[in-house]
Amino acid sequence: MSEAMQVKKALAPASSFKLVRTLGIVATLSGVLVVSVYDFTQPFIAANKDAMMAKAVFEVVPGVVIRKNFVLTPDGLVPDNGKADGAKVLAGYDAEGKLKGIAAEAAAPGYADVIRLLYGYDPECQCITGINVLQSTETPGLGDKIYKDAAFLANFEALDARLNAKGDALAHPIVTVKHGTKASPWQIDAISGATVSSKAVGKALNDSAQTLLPRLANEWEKLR
Amino acid sequence: MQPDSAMFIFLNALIVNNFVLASFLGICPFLGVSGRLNTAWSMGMATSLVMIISSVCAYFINELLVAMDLEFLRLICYIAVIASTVQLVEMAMKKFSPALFRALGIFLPLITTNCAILGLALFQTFRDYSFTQSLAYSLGAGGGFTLAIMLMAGLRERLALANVPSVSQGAAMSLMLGGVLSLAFMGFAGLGG
Amino acid sequence: MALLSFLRKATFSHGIHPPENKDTSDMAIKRLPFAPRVVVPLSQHFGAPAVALVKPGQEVVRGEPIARAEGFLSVPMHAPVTGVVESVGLMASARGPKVPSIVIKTHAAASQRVLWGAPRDVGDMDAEAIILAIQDTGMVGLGGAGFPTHVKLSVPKKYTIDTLVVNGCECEPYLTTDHRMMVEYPQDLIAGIHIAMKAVGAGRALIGIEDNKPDAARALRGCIPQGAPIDVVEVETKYPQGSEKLLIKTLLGREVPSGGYPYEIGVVVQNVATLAQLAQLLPESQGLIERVVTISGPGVKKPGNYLVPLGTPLRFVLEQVGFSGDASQLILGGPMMGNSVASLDVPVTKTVSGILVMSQGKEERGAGKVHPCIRCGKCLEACPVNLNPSQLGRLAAKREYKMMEERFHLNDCFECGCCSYVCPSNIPLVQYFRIAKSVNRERAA
Amino acid sequence: MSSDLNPQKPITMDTFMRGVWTENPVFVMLLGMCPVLAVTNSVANALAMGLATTFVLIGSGTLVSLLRRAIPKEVRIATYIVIIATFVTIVDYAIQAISLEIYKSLGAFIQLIVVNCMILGRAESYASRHRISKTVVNGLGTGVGFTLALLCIGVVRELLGAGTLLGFQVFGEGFQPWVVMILPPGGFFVLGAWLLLFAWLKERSAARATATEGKEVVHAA
Amino acid sequence: MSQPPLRVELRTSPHLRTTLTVETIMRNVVYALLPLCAFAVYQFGISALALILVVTLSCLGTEALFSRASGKGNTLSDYSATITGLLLALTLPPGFPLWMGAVAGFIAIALGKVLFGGLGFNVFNPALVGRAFVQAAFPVAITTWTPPFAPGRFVEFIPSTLALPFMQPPEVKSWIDGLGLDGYTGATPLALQKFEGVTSSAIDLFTGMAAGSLGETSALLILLCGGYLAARRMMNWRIPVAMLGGAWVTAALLHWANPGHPDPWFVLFSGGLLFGAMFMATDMVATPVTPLGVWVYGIFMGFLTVIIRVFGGLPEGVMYAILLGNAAAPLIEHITQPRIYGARKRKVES
Ligand SMILES: Cc1cc2nc3c(=O)[nH]c(=O)nc-3n(C[C@H](O)[C@H](O)[C@H](O)COP(=O)(O)O)c2cc1C
Ligand SMILES: Cc1cc2nc3c(=O)[nH]c(=O)nc-3n(C[C@H](O)[C@H](O)[C@H](O)COP(=O)(O)O)c2cc1C
Ligand SMILES: Cc1cc2nc3c(=O)[nH]c(=O)nc-3n(C[C@H](O)[C@H](O)[C@H](O)COP(=O)(O)O)c2cc1C
Ligand SMILES: Cc1cc2nc3c(=O)[nH]c(=O)nc-3n(C[C@H](O)[C@H](O)[C@H](O)CO)c2cc1C
Ligand code: SF4
Ligand code: SF4
Ligand code: SF4
Ligand code: SF4
Ligand code: FES
Repeated sequence: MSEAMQVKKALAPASSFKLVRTLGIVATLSGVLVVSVYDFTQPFIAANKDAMMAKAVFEVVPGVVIRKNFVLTPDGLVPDNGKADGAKVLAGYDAEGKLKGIAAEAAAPGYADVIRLLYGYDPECQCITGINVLQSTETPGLGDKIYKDAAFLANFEALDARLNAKGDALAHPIVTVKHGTKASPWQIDAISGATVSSKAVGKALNDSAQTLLPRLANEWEKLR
Repeated sequence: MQPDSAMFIFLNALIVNNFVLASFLGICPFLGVSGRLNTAWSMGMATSLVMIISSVCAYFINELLVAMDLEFLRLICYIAVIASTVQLVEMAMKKFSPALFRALGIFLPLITTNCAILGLALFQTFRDYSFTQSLAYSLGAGGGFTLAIMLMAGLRERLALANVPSVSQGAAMSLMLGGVLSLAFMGFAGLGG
Repeated sequence: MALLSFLRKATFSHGIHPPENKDTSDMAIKRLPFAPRVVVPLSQHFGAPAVALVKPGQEVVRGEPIARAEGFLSVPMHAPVTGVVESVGLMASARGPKVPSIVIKTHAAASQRVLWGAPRDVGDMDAEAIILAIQDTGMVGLGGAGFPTHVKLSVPKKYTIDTLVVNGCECEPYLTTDHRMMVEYPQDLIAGIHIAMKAVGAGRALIGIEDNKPDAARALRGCIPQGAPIDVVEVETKYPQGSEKLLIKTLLGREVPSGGYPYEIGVVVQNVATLAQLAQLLPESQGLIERVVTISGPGVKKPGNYLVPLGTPLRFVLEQVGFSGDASQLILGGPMMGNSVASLDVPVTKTVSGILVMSQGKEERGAGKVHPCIRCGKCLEACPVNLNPSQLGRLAAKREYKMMEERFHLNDCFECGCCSYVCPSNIPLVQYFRIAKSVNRERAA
Repeated sequence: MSSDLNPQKPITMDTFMRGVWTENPVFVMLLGMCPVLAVTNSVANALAMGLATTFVLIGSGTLVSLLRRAIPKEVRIATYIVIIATFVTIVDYAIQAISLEIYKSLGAFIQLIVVNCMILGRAESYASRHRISKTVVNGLGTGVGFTLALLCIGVVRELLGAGTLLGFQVFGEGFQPWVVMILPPGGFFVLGAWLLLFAWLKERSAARATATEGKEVVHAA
Repeated sequence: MSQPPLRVELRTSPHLRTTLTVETIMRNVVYALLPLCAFAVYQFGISALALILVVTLSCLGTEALFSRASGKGNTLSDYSATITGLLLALTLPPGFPLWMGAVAGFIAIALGKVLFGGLGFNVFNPALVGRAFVQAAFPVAITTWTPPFAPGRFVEFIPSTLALPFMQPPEVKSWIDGLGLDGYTGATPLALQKFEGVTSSAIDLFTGMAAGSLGETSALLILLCGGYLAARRMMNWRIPVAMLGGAWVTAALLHWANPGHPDPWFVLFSGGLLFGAMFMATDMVATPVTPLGVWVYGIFMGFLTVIIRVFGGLPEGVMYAILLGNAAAPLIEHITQPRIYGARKRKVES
């Protein structure tokens, strides 16, 4: 509350006692209102957020029941306590607590604006298991096929993301290829007419996987 | 370009998703103060200035509020701090650079509480921009606003001498111009991707 | 560009090339008979009107002063014919409203030799005396606005003149009076140049002639005495080459400062006809009583260059040369700068260089529909002073006269009409500008 | 000045209709243009935005009206802004609690209600001078006017741009959507088109009026 | 005084004017466009013919409607609406549904021209306003290309052409496959280059043997028709020269810095650059009038075209470059006012 008071003082330089008192009353009133609404809504909001996340993660890592949040700091993977800095990694487990896979965010500029997506990765098969577009303003009818077109989404059911022998990069970079020319499991078949958006998805995945997966290589035990 | 690079953020706010024409912030001054080129220029400059100031302010207030777990006061603090900072800048300007004050001064109070400024602060918070990113964003937004309002003012000065039908004079015309400008800026889609 | 300029004729930038129609250029100057009655307006040139010296009923002889100058910026008038003053009062004029004029009834039988004046030796006179003497001749510029010649030759003390520019361009279509003057009276012109050089203290003279008049250039070159500091320069045939500002640019590369006069950059400009006339009148102490006029146009039966006594009414002139009835327009002067008149009672004055009778042709500005400006930019490419007539025109249409003056240099427009000529939208640009200027002048007053 | 500004006057239909029609904040006053253009790409967004704004209008109006005698002149605007910001924050949390989907599609524009000049304008020129009941009715009118305007724009944009209304297919399968309508230019065009329509109607009725007047004069003569 | 015996008119000077009038200019632009239309019909068949007719009639109809409503009388006779229609049609893909063409024509005239006061007052190129609108409204249809010289083109419509009003056009992919044209991929040379790195043969680009919008395919024909207009001084040659020069230099610099970027000659002859520079950037109504401004304007548009093509999400940027050029025209004009004759060095104190 204290900042709010100071701020209001700054707004009214001619601060006689009455001015300060009125402002104080109003500020207190607002504060009380805001805080009570905040307290009241917080559980609902948290539940909403959780449900949304659960749905998103379930889509990219099928079979997830329990989720845990981690952060990949320079010193390694640590549980997310809200303070650590680094890339967020969501680990998903089935009901028995067995690791089903992880989910992470990726982004790249698409046709209209940045496309943000969540993708799942399964350490067992060393492949990407699904994507969920979190944010996109791609053109309806063209670019929006990256989350509406079933054929395109099928690319990500088991997209090869193996590490190379040295373990410092993907064995095969993930690339988007022209529609109808997909030949290898690490390639993404572009949507005809929305090559730009398709390529953005490929780029986002490749950028994220190339940096994240090598660093996770030694961390899987912590997740299990 | 990486989507979180400062350059990308700058270009995005400047042209690709122009702050005014695609993000719809600062529409009121864009429509209202775009009648003459020189006022539009002053408005653009003043807005850019206030944007940079408020972007910096908002960044630090947010850090402070997050640290103190007072995020629910964010909106109230943003608007209050931005308003008072601009007031201070105005006073300082009056004292140290009367010429600049004469050029921009009358616009400052008008700007303080418009949505371009608060929108900038809120968007940079929503997108978790770092300090550099915020700065790049505010520069892009200020530039984008100035660009849009200058183009608009140029067109409107030309149209002031045209035989515009009475029905389409005024706000309707400005909106249509804004629409065509917005169409034209769609050409920048995907730039830097 | 710099390389090419060796190959090109000396010229200024922009301007236009209207069809020349100079069919009368080979026709020698002929004298027109005297009209039964002549009308001499007291104000027929730039400056204060003259004051009448005669009363109705008074006999005058050809060449006699009939009105005196009123102050320095004014010139006297001389009787163009021998006859009797019929009246002194308001008469129709080319400018529209009626103006005070002296009407003289010609003595049909009287000899029309000039009986006034006495010879004198111009070579003995100093600059000041020359200028006073010129005022007495009643000379005004025969090339353009009719500015009193003696005023133009009295350069303020603080400026020194290095060059006298002699304007023999005659860039207006149809007109050939200057051309004929140069071909027929080259000696007089050279003499006139010497007088003017002396009056202004110029060390040299440049005669600018458009390259469509090689015979005139040849004639003049043949007359220039060995070693005299006088040069003939052939310049590109292009309208408005003859405008003094542009001729100076062409010949000397100098620009008359905006709102200023040529003397500020050491130049005085005189028209060839003015100087030739001067050389004829000054040694005899005579006054200006007649001038050469090109009478031409599709509506004229006997086009030609005629020596016409001042004050001769148009009706008489046209009767003499014959004209067809379907004339649509009568122009005094050239088609680009001249005025159109509606009354045949208007007299020929000192500034009338041509009388054109036009019939409806497709070249004429006329019924053509006026469109809004399509911003083709042709007017900007035509304007010799680099104005933006397109913008000026738009402003004029919205009556933004002040803005025209303050931001778009309206007052630098010298009304050459190039912009109106080229405009595909048929917008009367220069006409707008005249209105704008006069409104501004009124508001300022 | 019109009678309604007299604080003593009772509540009339005009108190309400003024904001809805004659002083419609969008079509007549052209206030708060940013949300009007930004969130009208679907009817649902337009409706949510309209309701949120109405709530803030009424809430802040009530509080301002309540405190109108206590607030000193000098800190008037600052107080109003704090009050408005409070209600905006409340709405913001409420929407998050109701539906994150809507919250995401409205983005920062909910919070930007703070700077909507319409709300500050109402607080300053109406709420601070009238009793609560009148303020509420007037605020409701203005809010309804704003919401209706948003809906006018939103319906056209969603109908043409996606062939749907509130997400339900209207035109059937083969309909070709006009994507431009839900893109940013569409916002400008649709609002511009409404203004053109109103201007044209006004001009036509004015022309009719003078035409009939002219006739009457003829008859009289 | 007696009355003058003649009926003469009183006018102020100048009493002469050129024979080059707005009507003459516009009529000749139509003449210059007809060969392009004819070639488009030869290349794409009756679908092209139908599209050209529908778009042009839509423009003329809209113009007539509004000029009647605003009491301006007949404004069709200045041919400018015809030009708008023809140019708009020539920038559309051959299989563009006719009803969308009609929408484009209406928007071009209504939003692009009438709104601002008609001929001479539009601030954007009307044809491009129409095209930009339909491009944003129907992005799929406007990026669906069909091959030139399809066997039955003079007897059969492209299926998408005849889509019912307000209905989605049918897929043309199966139709194209059915034509049995070897190696046709449904992409324009520009898209092939941008998305697949395949550069088309220069000779095909030059003579028009490639896919693309109706009017843009034959560089040769465009140069001839544009050259005719330039030679008759009905078009300002500086604009295409500046625009093409600006594009070439920008592309050459980029190509030099990174040979992965397209070759400048390819840039020049592919897509709508040549067509746009010749016929659309030169729409004088929306260009700066100042002589220096014209150069700045052209170079600016050429630069933008290449930047959009190379770095943007779209294979083609000419239309947007010209619209942005139009938008910037007043500003360009503002900073390029000519220096007047005799301008004094320092401000005179007055
Ligand atoms: C108005 C408009 C919107 C477009 N939107 C998208 C889009 O959202 N995503 C995309 O990948 N391509 C979009 N495109 C098409 C691209 O610019 C490009 O032509 C296409 O990606 C090429 O793909 P293709 O080679 O598979 O045909 C759009 C085109 C237009 C004209
Ligand atoms: C108000 C006015 C004052 C002038 N004063 C002088 C002057 O003092 N000296 C001079 O040489 N010319 C003077 N001029 C003459 C002009 O420089 C110019 O020669 C004259 O207007 C004829 O121009 P034109 O025949 O090109 O139209 C003056 C002209 C005007 C209109
Ligand atoms: C557009 C324009 C064209 C002119 N053309 C000629 C010309 O061809 N010949 C000429 O002697 N004077 C021409 N003048 C007038 C000159 O500017 C200048 O006034 C004249 O040469 C001065 O000589 P004067 O005082 O002896 O007449 C023109 C003036 C204007 C404004
Ligand atoms: C060289 C030239 C190019 C033109 N280009 C266009 C054009 O691209 N689009 C258009 O609508 N009109 C064009 N016009 C016609 C005319 O200028 C246009 O209808 C006006 O813009 C309408 O005010 C052109 C005219 C000329 C002379
Ligand atoms: S009067 Fe006319 S024709 Fe004669 S010189 Fe001057 S401008 Fe040329
Ligand atoms: S009349 Fe004036 S504006 Fe027109 S061309 Fe001549 S000087 Fe320029
Ligand atoms: S010549 Fe006429 S149409 Fe062309 S720009 Fe000038 S005023 Fe406009
Ligand atoms: S006199 Fe001049 S300004 Fe007046 S209407 Fe005619 S052309 Fe226009
Ligand atoms: S609502 Fe007014 S500037 Fe955005």
